[in-house]
Amino acid sequence: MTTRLVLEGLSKRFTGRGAVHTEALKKLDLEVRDGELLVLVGPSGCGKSTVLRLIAGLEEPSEGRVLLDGEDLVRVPPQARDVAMVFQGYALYPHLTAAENMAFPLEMRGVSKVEREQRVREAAAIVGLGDKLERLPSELSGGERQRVAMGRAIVRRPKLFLFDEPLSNLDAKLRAELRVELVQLVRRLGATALYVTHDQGEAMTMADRIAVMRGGELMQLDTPRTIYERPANAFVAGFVGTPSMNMVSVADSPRVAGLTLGVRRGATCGFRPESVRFVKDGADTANPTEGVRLEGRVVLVEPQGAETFVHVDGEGFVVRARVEGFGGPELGSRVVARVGAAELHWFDESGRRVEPLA
Amino acid sequence: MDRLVTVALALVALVWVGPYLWMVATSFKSLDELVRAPAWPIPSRFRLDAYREVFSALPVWRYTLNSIVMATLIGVLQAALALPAGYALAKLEFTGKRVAFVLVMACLIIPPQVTFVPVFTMLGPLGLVNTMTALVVPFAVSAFGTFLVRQAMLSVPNELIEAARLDGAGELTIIYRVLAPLVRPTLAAMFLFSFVYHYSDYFWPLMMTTDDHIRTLPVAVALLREQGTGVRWHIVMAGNVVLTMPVLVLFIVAQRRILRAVTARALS
Amino acid sequence: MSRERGPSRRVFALGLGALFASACDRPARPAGEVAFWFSYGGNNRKVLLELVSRFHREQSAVRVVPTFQGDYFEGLVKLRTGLFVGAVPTITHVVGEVVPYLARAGVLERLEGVGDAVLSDLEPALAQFGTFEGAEDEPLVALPFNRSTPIAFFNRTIFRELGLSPPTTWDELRAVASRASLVGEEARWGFECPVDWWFWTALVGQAGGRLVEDGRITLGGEPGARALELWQAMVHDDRTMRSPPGRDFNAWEASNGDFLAGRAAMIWTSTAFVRYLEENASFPVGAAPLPGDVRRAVPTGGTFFVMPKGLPAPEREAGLAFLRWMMQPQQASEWARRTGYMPVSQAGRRELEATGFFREHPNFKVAVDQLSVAQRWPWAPELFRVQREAVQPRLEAAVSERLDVRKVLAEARLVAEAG
Amino acid sequence: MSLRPTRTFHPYAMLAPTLAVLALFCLVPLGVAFHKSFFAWDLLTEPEPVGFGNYRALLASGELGELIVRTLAYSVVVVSASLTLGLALAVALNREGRFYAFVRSAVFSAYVVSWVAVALLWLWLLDPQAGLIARVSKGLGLTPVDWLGNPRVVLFTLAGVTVWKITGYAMVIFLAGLQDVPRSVLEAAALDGAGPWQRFRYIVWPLLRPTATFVATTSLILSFQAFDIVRVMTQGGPVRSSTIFVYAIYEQVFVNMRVGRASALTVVFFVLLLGLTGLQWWLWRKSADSRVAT
Repeated sequence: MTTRLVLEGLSKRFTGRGAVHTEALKKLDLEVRDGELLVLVGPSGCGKSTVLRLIAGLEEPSEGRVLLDGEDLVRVPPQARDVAMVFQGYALYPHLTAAENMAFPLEMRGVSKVEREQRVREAAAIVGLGDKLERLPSELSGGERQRVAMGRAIVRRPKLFLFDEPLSNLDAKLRAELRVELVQLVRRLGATALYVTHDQGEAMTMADRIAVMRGGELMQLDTPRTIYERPANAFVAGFVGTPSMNMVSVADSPRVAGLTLGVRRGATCGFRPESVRFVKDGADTANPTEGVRLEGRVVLVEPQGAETFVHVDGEGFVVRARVEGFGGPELGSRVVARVGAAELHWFDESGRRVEPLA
Repeated sequence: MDRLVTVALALVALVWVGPYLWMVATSFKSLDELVRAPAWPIPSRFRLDAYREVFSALPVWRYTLNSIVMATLIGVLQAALALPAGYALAKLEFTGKRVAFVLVMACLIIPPQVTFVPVFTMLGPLGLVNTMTALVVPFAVSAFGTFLVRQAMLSVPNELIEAARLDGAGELTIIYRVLAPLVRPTLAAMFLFSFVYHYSDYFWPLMMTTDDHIRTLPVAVALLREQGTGVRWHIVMAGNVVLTMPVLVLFIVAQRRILRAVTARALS
Repeated sequence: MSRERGPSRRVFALGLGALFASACDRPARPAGEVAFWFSYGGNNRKVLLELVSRFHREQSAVRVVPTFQGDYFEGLVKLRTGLFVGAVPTITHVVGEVVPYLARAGVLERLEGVGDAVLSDLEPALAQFGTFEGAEDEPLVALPFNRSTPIAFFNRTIFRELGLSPPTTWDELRAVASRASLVGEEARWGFECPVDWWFWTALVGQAGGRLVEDGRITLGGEPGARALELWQAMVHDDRTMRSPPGRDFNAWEASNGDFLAGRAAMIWTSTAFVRYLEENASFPVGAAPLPGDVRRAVPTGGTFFVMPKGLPAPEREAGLAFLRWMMQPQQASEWARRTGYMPVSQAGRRELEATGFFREHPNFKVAVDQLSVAQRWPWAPELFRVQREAVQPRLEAAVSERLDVRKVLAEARLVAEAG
Repeated sequence: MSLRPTRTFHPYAMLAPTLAVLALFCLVPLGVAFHKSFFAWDLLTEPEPVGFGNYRALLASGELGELIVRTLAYSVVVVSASLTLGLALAVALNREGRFYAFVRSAVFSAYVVSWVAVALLWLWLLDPQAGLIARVSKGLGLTPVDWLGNPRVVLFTLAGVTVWKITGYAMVIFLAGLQDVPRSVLEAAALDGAGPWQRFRYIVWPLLRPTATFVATTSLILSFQAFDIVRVMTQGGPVRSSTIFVYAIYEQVFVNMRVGRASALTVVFFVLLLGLTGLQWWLWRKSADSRVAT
C-alpha cells in the first residue's frame, strides 16, 4: 500500500476581532511521497502548524484541497481520517495508563480487546516502553511520555503520521537522542510522515525533504542538502545553518570600511561561516576583485570543541567564521579573512537566488 | 495572650459542638427526665425508646431512601449536564456563545425561593407533585456547577481534545471519558456540595410532597414536632440525630472536598 | 491494574433511567384503599392508629392508609396543594372555619351516602347543620369527628389551698386570677390563655356579640372590643394573665406546659386536652365551663371529616365505609373517652353516661354539658380568611402592645371586607 | 482559542438540556410570576384580574414596607455578625495543629447540617422552660429572655441561630483568602517591628478586603433566602415579628391561598435580589479597583 498526500492550493484565513482576516496559509501546494519523512520548518507563525491541523481535520481550509491517496479529506471529520498526530505537549490522557492511552484509538475504532492488547504490546516494543505500560503519564519522564505519544500514533497503523514539534518540550540532549530514534522508527515502519518543527537543525538531520515556510508561503521544498547548498532565496539561506549565513547588502558594503566585495552579481551576497578563511597578514595573494575580503578585529571567540566560531568586526559589519578545533585567531587580534567567489550566494532585490553563470 | 486565645477557641468549640452533644444526650433521655431535670446533660441510662418511637412512627428508611435517591439523582444529573454545557462554553466556538453564557450566569442569581410559586403552579396541573421528577428536575441543572465545570475545562489544553478527536473519539466520548476524569475534582466537589444541600433541603420537598412514599427525611423530621400537647423533645432530637448523623459522617469523611466546593465559588 | 473511569455515558443513561423509573413510581391507589390524612399528634395519633387497626381487623374490604400531615393548618395547606394538583386523599379532616370556604369552592364531595343511621345519631351541636348558621340550605359535606369547645382547667390543689372556686363571670375571673397569682421567686400566673381567635370568639359571644351580623362582618362590634380589653386589663393592669408565646398551637402548648408545671393556676384551652392534662399533671386537674359576661357562650372547634370531590366511585364508597364505621357509637365514644374530644354520636354519649364514665371523669362531663351554650359559626366562605388574615394576626399585637382595640378591629374589618 | 465543533449543531445540542432546564425553572417562572401578580387566584377557583390590586394591597397594609425592613434588619445582623466572627475565627485558627483543625471543623460543620436540624435543635435549646439556655441562665441568676416569644427579640434570635449556622462559611472563605497572604511578607513586617494588630491592619486586611466583600454579599443574598428556620422555629410570629420575605411569600400562597399576592411579592423579591446582586458587582469591582490602586 502506498500513501500519497497532496495539498492543492490550500489557504486558511482566520477571522479575528472586528472581522480582520489573518492569512495563515496562502495557496499552498505540497506533495508528500510514499514512505517519505517531510519536515515543515519555519519561524513561528509561518503557517506550518496550520498545515498539519488542516490535514488532520482540526481546522477547515478556506480554499484548496487535501488529497490523501486521491480522496479529498476536506469534508471528512478528523475521527474518520486515517491520520495520526503526535502533539507538542504529547496530549496524553492523564487518567489513563500508558497502555490505556495507546489502546484508546483502537477502542474508539471498535478493535477487540484481545487485538488491542496485542497491538499495544507490539507498539510498546517498537517505541521501547516495555515495562512502563501500567504507569500513568504523570509517573513517566518527558522522554517516556513522548514514546507513549508515539506509540499511540503507530498503534493505529495510520496512512499518515503528523508530528507537531514533538520534541520541543524536551531538553537538548534528549531531543538529540530521540530524533535519531524517531527517524529510525519512521524508516523502519516505512511510514509516510509530515513533521513540523521550528528547529532547522532538527529538520536537516531528520528530513528526507524539507519544506521551508514563511508567512504562510512555501519558500523552498527540497532535500536538506540542496536547501543548504543552494538556498532558493535569502530567507532560506538565512534560516538554515548555524551560525546562520553572513549576509551583506551590496548597497551597504561601501560604508563598511574593512569589507571589500569583488564581482557583484546581485543585491545581496551571502556566505556561510565555514567558507570564511583567515589568511596571514601579507600573505593575501588572491585577486581582490574575486570573492570577499574582510579586515577587522576578533571581537568574540566561541569554542565548541570540534569547531570554533570567530566573530570579526570589520568596522560596521560583523562576520561569523568557523574554524576547525581550537585553532584560529585570538580575541582582540587584527585579522584578514577571505571567501572564495565560488562560495558566495547571490540574491536579487526580491531575495531570489541568482544562479552563477554557467 | 496565647493562652487566652486558646481558652476562647475552646469556648468557641463548645458553642458549636455543645448543641450536637445536647441533641444526642436528649435523644437518650426519657420524657420524665426531660420534665424533671432538663438541664442535667447525661441521661440516667441510655434508652433507645425515642429512636424506637421515631422508627415506628415514621417510615424512616423510606424517607432516607427518598432523600438519598433525590440528592444522588440531582448530583449526578447536575454533573452529567454541566459537562457538555461547560465543554461547549469553554472550548467550542459557535454563534450565540456569549448569550448562552450570560443566560447561565443570570440564573446564578435567581434562587428557587424566587421561582417556587410559579414553578409550583406550573408543575401542579401536570400531575408532577409527589413525584421524584418534581423533586429532581428543577435542580437537574446547576448554573453554578455549569460555571465551575466551564472554568475547569478552560485549563484543559485544546491539544488533548484534538488528540482524542484524531483517535476517533466522538464528542460525547470526549466529554464523558476524556474530560470528565480531568475535571473530576471539580465534579466531585460539585456533587458533594449538591448532595449535602439537597439531602438536607426542606423548602422544596415541603411544597412538592404530600405523600409518604415520596416524603423526604427533613420534612418528616420537622413533622415529629407534633404540636397540640407537649412536644416530646427526646423524640424530636432522636429524629434530628437520624437526620444529622449521615451528613456529619459524610462531612468528616469528605471534609476537604466539601471545603473545596465551598471555597471554589469565592476563588473563581 | 485497572483504574476507575469517570462518569460515562452508561452512568448517565442509568441516572436518567432511574429518574424516570422513580417518576413513574407514584402508585395508583389500589381498589379498596382509603388514603387518610390526619393531623393528630401524640396520644391522639396513637388512639387513631389503634382505631384504624381495629377497623382493619373487623373487615378486609377497605384498607385505610393514614398519613400524618402536620398540625391542622399544615394539613390544610397539604389538602389545598393536593386539590390544586389533583393528588388528594380519600379522606382528611379540616377545621370548621374552612368548611364553608371549601364547600363554596366546590371541591368537597357530598357525604349523605354515609347513611341516615349515622346522620340521625350525630350530636346536633357538633354536626355540620348544628355548627353553622344557614348550613341547613347547604349540601352535607362535613362529618364531625374530633370536635371540641374551649374549657377552663384549674389546679385543684392551688384552688383548694386558696379556697377558690372556678369563676362564672368576667369579674370573678379577674378576681380569681388575681388571688391565684404569685410574684417573686415562685412566680405563678393566675390565668393563662392563648391570645387566639378561638378564645376571643368565646369572649365575643359571652359579651353578647356575633362575628357576622345580617351578612356583614362586624367582628362582634363593641363586644369584640370588650373581649380584647378584658385580656389587656388582665395582662397589663392586673398582671395576672400570661399570654403564651408562639403561633397557632405553639401557644397552646406553652399554656399546657405552664399549667402542668404549676406556673399557671388556671388556663383556657381545648376540651381535647383533658386526657393529656389529667395524665401528665402532678396535681388533681379540675375542669370548669368558661365564665359568662352578658351570657354564657362558647364556640365549637376541632375538625370535620371531608372528602374531595371527583374521586372514583369505588374509592368514594370505601371512604364512606370508613367514615360510617368511625361515626358508630362505639368508635365515637372510644375516641372521646381516650382523648377528650366530644362524643359526636348521641348513642355514644348515652353509652358513656350509662357506663358511669362521666361519674368517674367529671371533667369530661363539664365539657359535654357546656355544649348547651355552644354558638354556631356563620356559614360564610370568608370566615376562614377572616380568621387567618384579618383577626388572628392582629390579636397578639393588640394585647401584648396594648393597642387601641377599636382601631385594631376596624382595621381587621377592613381587611376582612376587602376579601 | 476555541475549537471548531465537529458538527455545527454540537454546541447547541450540548447546551440544550442545561438551557432548557434553566429557562423552564428560572426564566419562564419569572414571567409567570409577573403575569400572575395581576390576578387574584386561590388555586381552587378561576383567577380574576385585579390590575395592580395585589401591589396596592401590599403597600396599603404596610405589609410590604415592614417586610422589607424586617428582612433587611435580619440580614444586616446576620451578615455583620457572621462576617466579624468568621474573620476573627479565621485569623485565630489559621495555623497547624489538631486542636485548631478540630475547632475549624466544629464551626464549619454547622454549615453542612440541614437548616431543619439546626432549627429544631435551637428550638429545643431555647425552649423557655426546659431549654438548656433558659436553665443555664436561671442557674446563673439571670433573668431568662423569652427568645422566641418576645416580638422585639425573636428576629435577633433567628439571626443568632443563622449566624451559628453560617459563620463556618465565612470562616473557611477567609481561611482560603488568608492562604493568599504571603508568609514572607508577614515575616518581613514582623522583622520591621509590626505587632500582630498592625500586621493584621496594614497587611492582612487590605489583602482580605475583596474576600470580605465577597463573603458579605453572598451571605447577604443567602440570608435573604432564609425560610426553613422561620418556618420551623416561629412560623413568622409572634405578631409577624419574624415574618421575612420568603416566608411571607410561602404564607401568601400556601396559608392564605393568595397566589396573586404571592406573585407580586415574588416580583418585588426578585427586584430586591437584583439590586443586591448589582450592589455585589459594584462593591466587588470597587474593591478590585482599590486593590489595584493601592
